[in-house]
Amino acid sequence: MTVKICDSAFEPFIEIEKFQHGLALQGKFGATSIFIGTMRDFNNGDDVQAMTLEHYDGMTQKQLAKIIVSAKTQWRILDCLIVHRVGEIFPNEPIMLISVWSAHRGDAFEACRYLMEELKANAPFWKLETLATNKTRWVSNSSF
Amino acid sequence: MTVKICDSAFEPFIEIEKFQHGLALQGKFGATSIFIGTMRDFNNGDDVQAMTLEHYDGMTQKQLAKIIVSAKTQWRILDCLIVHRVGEIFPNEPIMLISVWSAHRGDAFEACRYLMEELKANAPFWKLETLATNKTRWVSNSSF
Amino acid sequence: MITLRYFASLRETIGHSVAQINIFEPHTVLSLWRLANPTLALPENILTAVNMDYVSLTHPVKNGDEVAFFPPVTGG
Amino acid sequence: MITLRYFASLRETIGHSVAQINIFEPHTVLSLWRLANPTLALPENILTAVNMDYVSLTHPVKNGDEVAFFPPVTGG
Repeated sequence: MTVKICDSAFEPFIEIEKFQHGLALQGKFGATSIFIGTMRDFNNGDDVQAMTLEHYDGMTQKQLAKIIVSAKTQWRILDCLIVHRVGEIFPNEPIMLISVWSAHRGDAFEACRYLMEELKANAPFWKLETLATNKTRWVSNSSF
Repeated sequence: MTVKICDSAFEPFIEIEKFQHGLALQGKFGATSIFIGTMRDFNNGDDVQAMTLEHYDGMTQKQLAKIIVSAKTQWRILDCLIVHRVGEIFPNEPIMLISVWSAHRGDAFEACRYLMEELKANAPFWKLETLATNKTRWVSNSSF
Repeated sequence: MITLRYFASLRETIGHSVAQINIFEPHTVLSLWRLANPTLALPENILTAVNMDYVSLTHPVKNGDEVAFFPPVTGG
Repeated sequence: MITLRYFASLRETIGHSVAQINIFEPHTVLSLWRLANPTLALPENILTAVNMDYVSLTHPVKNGDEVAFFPPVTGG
Protein backbone atom coordinates (compact mmCIF):
# COMPACT_ATOMS: atom_id res chain seq x y z
CA MET A 1 0.00 0.00 0.00
CA THR A 2 1.82 3.10 -1.25
CA VAL A 3 0.97 6.80 -1.29
CA LYS A 4 3.11 9.22 -3.31
CA ILE A 5 2.82 13.00 -3.43
CA CYS A 6 4.50 14.46 -6.56
CA ASP A 7 5.37 18.11 -7.09
CA SER A 8 6.05 17.64 -10.81
CA ALA A 9 4.37 15.87 -13.71
CA PHE A 10 4.04 12.09 -13.51
CA GLU A 11 3.17 9.41 -16.07
CA PRO A 12 0.28 7.41 -14.61
CA PHE A 13 0.74 4.30 -16.74
CA ILE A 14 4.46 4.12 -16.04
CA GLU A 15 3.80 4.54 -12.29
CA ILE A 16 1.22 1.75 -12.30
CA GLU A 17 3.26 -0.61 -14.45
CA LYS A 18 6.41 -0.13 -12.35
CA PHE A 19 4.47 -0.67 -9.15
CA GLN A 20 2.70 -3.72 -10.52
CA HIS A 21 6.00 -5.17 -11.70
CA GLY A 22 7.28 -4.97 -8.12
CA LEU A 23 4.26 -6.67 -6.56
CA ALA A 24 5.09 -9.84 -4.66
CA LEU A 25 1.72 -11.25 -5.67
CA GLN A 26 2.37 -12.12 -9.32
CA GLY A 27 -0.29 -14.58 -10.49
CA LYS A 28 -2.55 -13.79 -7.51
CA PHE A 29 -4.36 -10.68 -8.76
CA GLY A 30 -7.12 -11.20 -11.29
CA ALA A 31 -8.55 -7.69 -11.14
CA THR A 32 -7.03 -4.23 -11.31
CA SER A 33 -9.28 -1.19 -11.01
CA ILE A 34 -7.72 2.15 -11.82
CA PHE A 35 -8.96 5.72 -11.66
CA ILE A 36 -7.02 8.61 -13.17
CA GLY A 37 -8.02 12.23 -12.68
CA THR A 38 -6.82 14.54 -15.44
CA MET A 39 -6.95 18.33 -15.57
CA ARG A 40 -9.65 19.63 -17.89
CA ASP A 41 -9.39 22.91 -19.79
CA PHE A 42 -12.86 23.94 -18.58
CA ASN A 43 -14.75 24.02 -15.28
CA ASN A 44 -18.13 25.44 -14.34
CA GLY A 45 -18.53 26.86 -17.85
CA ASP A 46 -15.20 28.73 -17.88
CA ASP A 47 -12.01 28.05 -19.81
CA VAL A 48 -9.15 27.24 -17.45
CA GLN A 49 -5.49 27.69 -18.37
CA ALA A 50 -3.76 26.38 -15.23
CA MET A 51 -4.37 25.19 -11.69
CA THR A 52 -2.33 25.22 -8.50
CA LEU A 53 -2.93 22.35 -6.11
CA GLU A 54 -2.19 23.23 -2.50
CA HIS A 55 -2.14 20.56 0.18
CA TYR A 56 -1.48 20.10 3.89
CA ASP A 57 1.74 18.15 3.83
CA GLY A 58 1.66 15.46 6.50
CA MET A 59 -2.10 15.51 6.98
CA THR A 60 -2.55 14.36 3.37
CA GLN A 61 -0.44 11.29 4.02
CA LYS A 62 -2.12 10.65 7.38
CA GLN A 63 -5.63 10.89 5.93
CA LEU A 64 -4.83 8.74 2.88
CA ALA A 65 -3.31 6.08 5.14
CA LYS A 66 -6.52 6.06 7.22
CA ILE A 67 -8.65 5.76 4.09
CA ILE A 68 -6.61 2.80 2.88
CA VAL A 69 -6.87 1.05 6.26
CA SER A 70 -10.62 1.58 6.16
CA ALA A 71 -10.85 0.15 2.63
CA LYS A 72 -8.84 -2.91 3.69
CA THR A 73 -11.37 -3.68 6.41
CA GLN A 74 -14.18 -3.64 3.83
CA TRP A 75 -12.71 -5.39 0.77
CA ARG A 76 -10.05 -8.00 0.00
CA ILE A 77 -7.29 -5.86 -1.45
CA LEU A 78 -3.92 -7.32 -2.40
CA ASP A 79 -2.28 -3.92 -2.87
CA CYS A 80 -3.02 -0.34 -3.81
CA LEU A 81 -1.18 2.69 -5.14
CA ILE A 82 -2.23 6.33 -4.80
CA VAL A 83 -0.26 9.07 -6.54
CA HIS A 84 -1.35 12.71 -6.18
CA ARG A 85 0.16 15.73 -7.85
CA VAL A 86 0.61 19.08 -6.07
CA GLY A 87 1.78 22.45 -7.35
CA GLU A 88 1.13 24.02 -10.76
CA ILE A 89 -0.75 21.82 -13.23
CA PHE A 90 -1.79 22.45 -16.83
CA PRO A 91 -4.72 21.08 -18.84
CA ASN A 92 -4.38 17.47 -19.94
CA GLU A 93 -1.87 16.68 -17.18
CA PRO A 94 -2.71 13.88 -14.73
CA ILE A 95 -3.74 15.10 -11.26
CA MET A 96 -3.95 11.80 -9.44
CA LEU A 97 -4.30 8.07 -9.79
CA ILE A 98 -5.69 5.27 -7.64
CA SER A 99 -4.97 1.66 -8.55
CA VAL A 100 -6.28 -1.35 -6.62
CA TRP A 101 -5.22 -4.95 -7.14
CA SER A 102 -7.34 -7.86 -5.93
CA ALA A 103 -8.23 -11.44 -6.81
CA HIS A 104 -11.78 -10.61 -7.90
CA ARG A 105 -13.35 -7.69 -9.72
CA GLY A 106 -15.97 -6.72 -7.13
CA ASP A 107 -13.35 -5.93 -4.52
CA ALA A 108 -11.19 -3.99 -6.98
CA PHE A 109 -14.03 -1.88 -8.40
CA GLU A 110 -15.65 -1.07 -5.08
CA ALA A 111 -12.45 -0.31 -3.18
CA CYS A 112 -11.19 1.96 -5.97
CA ARG A 113 -14.45 3.92 -6.00
CA TYR A 114 -14.46 4.14 -2.22
CA LEU A 115 -10.86 5.38 -2.08
CA MET A 116 -11.66 8.06 -4.66
CA GLU A 117 -14.78 9.32 -2.88
CA GLU A 118 -12.98 9.37 0.48
CA LEU A 119 -9.99 11.14 -1.03
CA LYS A 120 -12.28 13.83 -2.51
CA ALA A 121 -14.07 14.25 0.82
CA ASN A 122 -11.19 14.03 3.29
CA ALA A 123 -7.74 14.53 1.80
CA PRO A 124 -6.61 18.14 2.36
CA PHE A 125 -6.08 19.36 -1.21
CA TRP A 126 -7.33 22.67 -2.61
CA LYS A 127 -7.53 23.78 -6.23
CA LEU A 128 -6.78 27.33 -7.30
CA GLU A 129 -7.76 27.81 -10.96
CA THR A 130 -6.33 30.38 -13.32
CA LEU A 131 -9.01 31.11 -15.91
CA ALA A 132 -8.33 31.99 -19.56
CA THR A 133 -9.05 35.59 -18.53
CA ASN A 134 -6.10 35.39 -16.05
CA LYS A 135 -8.51 35.69 -13.12
CA THR A 136 -7.88 33.19 -10.34
CA ARG A 137 -10.47 31.44 -8.16
CA TRP A 138 -10.55 28.73 -5.54
CA VAL A 139 -12.61 25.76 -6.64
CA SER A 140 -15.46 24.99 -4.28
CA ASN A 141 -16.31 21.38 -3.63
CA SER A 142 -19.72 21.65 -5.20
CA SER A 143 -18.27 22.07 -8.69
CA PHE A 144 -17.55 18.34 -9.02
CA MET B 1 -15.36 3.71 -29.16
CA THR B 2 -13.02 0.87 -30.07
CA VAL B 3 -13.13 -2.90 -29.55
CA LYS B 4 -10.04 -5.00 -30.25
CA ILE B 5 -9.74 -8.79 -30.12
CA CYS B 6 -6.09 -9.93 -29.78
CA ASP B 7 -4.82 -13.45 -30.38
CA SER B 8 -1.45 -12.74 -28.77
CA ALA B 9 -0.20 -10.99 -25.63
CA PHE B 10 -0.92 -7.27 -25.27
CA GLU B 11 0.42 -4.57 -22.97
CA PRO B 12 -2.60 -2.91 -21.34
CA PHE B 13 -0.89 0.33 -20.34
CA ILE B 14 0.64 0.82 -23.78
CA GLU B 15 -2.74 0.16 -25.41
CA ILE B 16 -4.47 2.68 -23.18
CA GLU B 17 -1.78 5.33 -23.49
CA LYS B 18 -1.65 5.06 -27.30
CA PHE B 19 -5.43 5.24 -27.53
CA GLN B 20 -5.59 8.19 -25.14
CA HIS B 21 -2.89 10.01 -27.07
CA GLY B 22 -5.05 9.75 -30.19
CA LEU B 23 -8.22 11.08 -28.55
CA ALA B 24 -9.61 14.21 -30.18
CA LEU B 25 -10.84 15.37 -26.78
CA GLN B 26 -7.58 16.45 -25.14
CA GLY B 27 -8.37 18.72 -22.19
CA LYS B 28 -12.00 17.56 -22.09
CA PHE B 29 -11.70 14.38 -20.05
CA GLY B 30 -11.27 14.73 -16.31
CA ALA B 31 -11.88 11.11 -15.41
CA THR B 32 -10.56 7.81 -16.71
CA SER B 33 -11.80 4.57 -15.20
CA ILE B 34 -9.92 1.42 -16.17
CA PHE B 35 -10.43 -2.23 -15.42
CA ILE B 36 -7.83 -4.86 -16.27
CA GLY B 37 -8.45 -8.58 -15.93
CA THR B 38 -5.29 -10.63 -15.43
CA MET B 39 -4.92 -14.40 -15.44
CA ARG B 40 -4.44 -15.85 -11.96
CA ASP B 41 -2.45 -18.99 -11.22
CA PHE B 42 -5.32 -20.38 -9.14
CA ASN B 43 -9.07 -20.78 -9.50
CA ASN B 44 -11.64 -22.54 -7.35
CA GLY B 45 -8.89 -23.82 -5.09
CA ASP B 46 -6.78 -25.39 -7.85
CA ASP B 47 -3.45 -24.33 -9.33
CA VAL B 48 -3.81 -23.36 -12.97
CA GLN B 49 -0.93 -23.45 -15.45
CA ALA B 50 -2.63 -22.14 -18.61
CA MET B 51 -5.97 -21.18 -20.10
CA THR B 52 -7.39 -21.18 -23.60
CA LEU B 53 -9.97 -18.50 -24.34
CA GLU B 54 -12.40 -19.47 -27.09
CA HIS B 55 -14.82 -16.95 -28.54
CA TYR B 56 -17.50 -16.61 -31.19
CA ASP B 57 -15.80 -14.36 -33.68
CA GLY B 58 -18.27 -11.83 -35.03
CA MET B 59 -20.80 -12.25 -32.24
CA THR B 60 -18.22 -10.98 -29.76
CA GLN B 61 -17.83 -7.75 -31.69
CA LYS B 62 -21.60 -7.42 -32.22
CA GLN B 63 -22.39 -7.94 -28.53
CA LEU B 64 -19.65 -5.57 -27.33
CA ALA B 65 -20.87 -2.89 -29.75
CA LYS B 66 -24.41 -3.27 -28.33
CA ILE B 67 -23.12 -3.02 -24.76
CA ILE B 68 -21.23 0.18 -25.58
CA VAL B 69 -24.30 1.73 -27.23
CA SER B 70 -26.31 0.85 -24.13
CA ALA B 71 -23.68 2.44 -21.84
CA LYS B 72 -23.69 5.61 -23.95
CA THR B 73 -27.43 6.01 -23.42
CA GLN B 74 -26.93 5.83 -19.64
CA TRP B 75 -23.75 7.85 -18.99
CA ARG B 76 -21.86 10.73 -20.59
CA ILE B 77 -18.89 8.93 -22.10
CA LEU B 78 -16.34 10.74 -24.24
CA ASP B 79 -14.69 7.55 -25.47
CA CYS B 80 -14.00 3.97 -24.51
CA LEU B 81 -11.60 1.18 -25.38
CA ILE B 82 -12.13 -2.55 -24.90
CA VAL B 83 -9.32 -5.01 -25.63
CA HIS B 84 -9.89 -8.74 -25.13
CA ARG B 85 -7.40 -11.53 -25.56
CA VAL B 86 -8.29 -14.90 -27.09
CA GLY B 87 -6.24 -18.10 -27.50
CA GLU B 88 -3.71 -19.54 -25.08
CA ILE B 89 -2.95 -17.42 -22.01
CA PHE B 90 -0.55 -17.96 -19.10
CA PRO B 91 -0.71 -16.78 -15.49
CA ASN B 92 0.03 -13.10 -14.97
CA GLU B 93 -0.85 -12.20 -18.57
CA PRO B 94 -3.60 -9.64 -19.16
CA ILE B 95 -6.90 -11.11 -20.38
CA MET B 96 -8.81 -7.93 -21.08
CA LEU B 97 -9.09 -4.24 -20.40
CA ILE B 98 -11.88 -1.69 -20.38
CA SER B 99 -11.07 2.02 -20.28
CA VAL B 100 -13.67 4.79 -20.17
CA TRP B 101 -12.98 8.51 -20.54
CA SER B 102 -15.47 11.15 -19.39
CA ALA B 103 -15.60 14.66 -17.99
CA HIS B 104 -16.67 13.55 -14.50
CA ARG B 105 -15.80 10.59 -12.33
CA GLY B 106 -19.31 9.26 -11.71
CA ASP B 107 -19.87 8.60 -15.41
CA ALA B 108 -16.44 6.98 -15.84
CA PHE B 109 -16.70 4.69 -12.80
CA GLU B 110 -20.26 3.57 -13.43
CA ALA B 111 -19.92 3.03 -17.18
CA CYS B 112 -16.71 1.02 -16.70
CA ARG B 113 -18.35 -1.24 -14.13
CA TYR B 114 -21.44 -1.64 -16.31
CA LEU B 115 -19.36 -2.54 -19.37
CA MET B 116 -17.47 -5.15 -17.37
CA GLU B 117 -20.59 -6.79 -15.92
CA GLU B 118 -22.30 -6.84 -19.32
CA LEU B 119 -19.19 -8.25 -20.96
CA LYS B 120 -19.03 -11.06 -18.38
CA ALA B 121 -22.73 -11.82 -18.87
CA ASN B 122 -23.12 -11.44 -22.64
CA ALA B 123 -19.88 -11.55 -24.61
CA PRO B 124 -19.36 -15.06 -26.02
CA PHE B 125 -16.04 -16.06 -24.46
CA TRP B 126 -15.30 -19.39 -22.79
CA LYS B 127 -12.36 -20.32 -20.61
CA LEU B 128 -10.73 -23.74 -20.76
CA GLU B 129 -8.27 -24.13 -17.88
CA THR B 130 -5.28 -26.45 -17.81
CA LEU B 131 -4.62 -27.28 -14.16
CA ALA B 132 -1.19 -27.91 -12.66
CA THR B 133 -2.12 -31.63 -12.82
CA ASN B 134 -2.46 -31.28 -16.64
CA LYS B 135 -6.20 -31.93 -16.39
CA THR B 136 -8.34 -29.51 -18.38
CA ARG B 137 -11.75 -28.13 -17.45
CA TRP B 138 -14.20 -25.58 -18.79
CA VAL B 139 -14.74 -22.74 -16.32
CA SER B 140 -18.36 -22.32 -15.31
CA ASN B 141 -19.68 -18.84 -14.85
CA SER B 142 -20.37 -19.32 -11.19
CA SER B 143 -16.67 -19.47 -10.34
CA PHE B 144 -16.29 -15.67 -10.62
CA MET C 1 -29.33 -23.62 -45.78
CA ILE C 2 -28.75 -22.91 -42.10
CA THR C 3 -25.31 -22.87 -40.50
CA LEU C 4 -25.15 -24.33 -36.99
CA ARG C 5 -22.28 -23.45 -34.68
CA TYR C 6 -21.30 -25.12 -31.42
CA PHE C 7 -18.86 -23.67 -28.90
CA ALA C 8 -16.73 -24.67 -25.92
CA SER C 9 -17.79 -27.82 -24.01
CA LEU C 10 -20.82 -28.24 -26.28
CA ARG C 11 -18.54 -28.27 -29.34
CA GLU C 12 -16.56 -31.07 -27.68
CA THR C 13 -19.75 -33.02 -26.90
CA ILE C 14 -21.05 -32.66 -30.45
CA GLY C 15 -17.64 -33.43 -31.94
CA HIS C 16 -17.60 -30.59 -34.49
CA SER C 17 -17.95 -26.82 -34.47
CA VAL C 18 -19.93 -26.16 -37.66
CA ALA C 19 -22.71 -27.99 -39.48
CA GLN C 20 -25.00 -27.00 -42.31
CA ILE C 21 -28.56 -28.12 -42.85
CA ASN C 22 -31.39 -27.28 -45.28
CA ILE C 23 -34.89 -26.90 -43.88
CA PHE C 24 -38.08 -27.35 -45.91
CA GLU C 25 -40.60 -26.62 -43.16
CA PRO C 26 -40.93 -23.94 -40.48
CA HIS C 27 -38.53 -24.51 -37.60
CA THR C 28 -37.60 -23.00 -34.26
CA VAL C 29 -34.17 -23.06 -32.65
CA LEU C 30 -35.25 -26.08 -30.58
CA SER C 31 -36.72 -28.07 -33.47
CA LEU C 32 -33.61 -27.29 -35.51
CA TRP C 33 -31.48 -28.79 -32.72
CA ARG C 34 -33.61 -31.95 -32.82
CA LEU C 35 -33.31 -32.14 -36.58
CA ALA C 36 -29.52 -31.75 -36.44
CA ASN C 37 -28.92 -33.88 -33.33
CA PRO C 38 -31.69 -36.49 -33.23
CA THR C 39 -29.97 -38.71 -30.67
CA LEU C 40 -28.87 -35.96 -28.25
CA ALA C 41 -31.19 -34.03 -25.95
CA LEU C 42 -30.35 -30.32 -25.75
CA PRO C 43 -28.29 -29.95 -22.56
CA GLU C 44 -29.69 -27.71 -19.82
CA ASN C 45 -28.55 -24.10 -19.52
CA ILE C 46 -27.47 -23.93 -23.15
CA LEU C 47 -27.63 -20.44 -24.69
CA THR C 48 -28.74 -19.89 -28.26
CA ALA C 49 -28.11 -17.13 -30.79
CA VAL C 50 -29.51 -16.48 -34.24
CA ASN C 51 -27.37 -14.27 -36.44
CA MET C 52 -25.24 -13.40 -33.41
CA ASP C 53 -28.11 -12.14 -31.23
CA TYR C 54 -29.33 -14.05 -28.18
CA VAL C 55 -32.73 -15.65 -28.73
CA SER C 56 -35.00 -18.10 -26.89
CA LEU C 57 -35.52 -21.71 -27.98
CA THR C 58 -38.86 -20.84 -29.57
CA HIS C 59 -37.31 -18.28 -31.92
CA PRO C 60 -38.04 -19.14 -35.60
CA VAL C 61 -35.17 -19.92 -37.95
CA LYS C 62 -34.99 -19.80 -41.74
CA ASN C 63 -32.52 -20.81 -44.43
CA GLY C 64 -29.64 -18.31 -44.48
CA ASP C 65 -29.56 -17.97 -40.70
CA GLU C 66 -26.55 -18.74 -38.53
CA VAL C 67 -27.73 -20.53 -35.39
CA ALA C 68 -25.33 -21.00 -32.48
CA PHE C 69 -25.51 -23.18 -29.36
CA PHE C 70 -23.17 -22.69 -26.43
CA PRO C 71 -22.77 -22.98 -22.65
CA PRO C 72 -22.89 -19.91 -20.38
CA VAL C 73 -20.10 -17.45 -21.17
CA THR C 74 -17.11 -16.90 -18.88
CA GLY C 75 -14.96 -14.16 -20.46
CA GLY C 76 -13.27 -11.19 -18.87
CA MET D 1 3.00 26.67 22.28
CA ILE D 2 0.40 25.84 19.66
CA THR D 3 1.07 26.03 15.92
CA LEU D 4 -1.83 27.36 13.87
CA ARG D 5 -1.99 26.63 10.13
CA TYR D 6 -4.24 28.21 7.53
CA PHE D 7 -4.79 26.87 4.02
CA ALA D 8 -6.09 27.93 0.61
CA SER D 9 -8.56 30.85 0.53
CA LEU D 10 -8.46 31.11 4.33
CA ARG D 11 -4.67 31.50 4.22
CA GLU D 12 -5.17 34.39 1.79
CA THR D 13 -7.79 36.00 4.04
CA ILE D 14 -5.60 35.70 7.12
CA GLY D 15 -2.50 36.85 5.24
CA HIS D 16 -0.16 34.14 6.54
CA SER D 17 -0.01 30.36 6.62
CA VAL D 18 1.51 29.69 10.06
CA ALA D 19 1.24 31.33 13.47
CA GLN D 20 2.34 30.27 16.92
CA ILE D 21 0.65 31.07 20.18
CA ASN D 22 1.08 30.08 23.83
CA ILE D 23 -1.99 29.30 25.89
CA PHE D 24 -2.21 29.54 29.66
CA GLU D 25 -5.82 28.47 30.11
CA PRO D 26 -7.96 25.63 28.71
CA HIS D 27 -9.00 26.30 25.12
CA THR D 28 -11.05 24.72 22.35
CA VAL D 29 -10.40 25.03 18.63
CA LEU D 30 -12.99 27.83 18.47
CA SER D 31 -11.65 29.82 21.43
CA LEU D 32 -8.15 29.41 20.02
CA TRP D 33 -9.33 30.97 16.75
CA ARG D 34 -10.77 33.93 18.70
CA LEU D 35 -7.55 34.32 20.63
CA ALA D 36 -5.46 34.28 17.44
CA ASN D 37 -7.85 36.29 15.24
CA PRO D 38 -9.75 38.64 17.59
CA THR D 39 -11.08 40.88 14.81
CA LEU D 40 -12.16 38.12 12.38
CA ALA D 41 -15.20 35.88 12.88
CA LEU D 42 -14.52 32.26 11.89
CA PRO D 43 -15.94 31.93 8.36
CA GLU D 44 -18.76 29.46 7.82
CA ASN D 45 -18.02 25.95 6.55
CA ILE D 46 -14.42 26.04 7.74
CA LEU D 47 -12.92 22.65 8.59
CA THR D 48 -10.59 22.16 11.53
CA ALA D 49 -7.92 19.60 12.35
CA VAL D 50 -5.84 18.98 15.45
CA ASN D 51 -2.61 17.08 14.86
CA MET D 52 -3.79 16.28 11.32
CA ASP D 53 -7.08 14.67 12.36
CA TYR D 54 -10.44 16.30 11.68
CA VAL D 55 -12.09 17.62 14.86
CA SER D 56 -15.11 19.74 15.76
CA LEU D 57 -14.86 23.34 17.00
CA THR D 58 -15.40 22.25 20.59
CA HIS D 59 -12.36 19.95 20.55
CA PRO D 60 -9.86 20.91 23.32
CA VAL D 61 -6.37 22.08 22.37
CA LYS D 62 -3.16 22.15 24.40
CA ASN D 63 0.37 23.47 24.00
CA GLY D 64 2.27 21.28 21.54
CA ASP D 65 -0.74 20.78 19.26
CA GLU D 66 -0.86 21.71 15.60
CA VAL D 67 -4.25 23.25 14.85
CA ALA D 68 -5.31 23.79 11.24
CA PHE D 69 -8.16 25.79 9.69
CA PHE D 70 -9.17 25.38 6.06
CA PRO D 71 -12.05 25.54 3.58
CA PRO D 72 -13.69 22.36 2.20
CA VAL D 73 -11.23 20.22 0.28
CA THR D 74 -11.34 19.84 -3.51
CA GLY D 75 -8.57 17.43 -4.48
CA GLY D 76 -8.60 14.55 -6.89
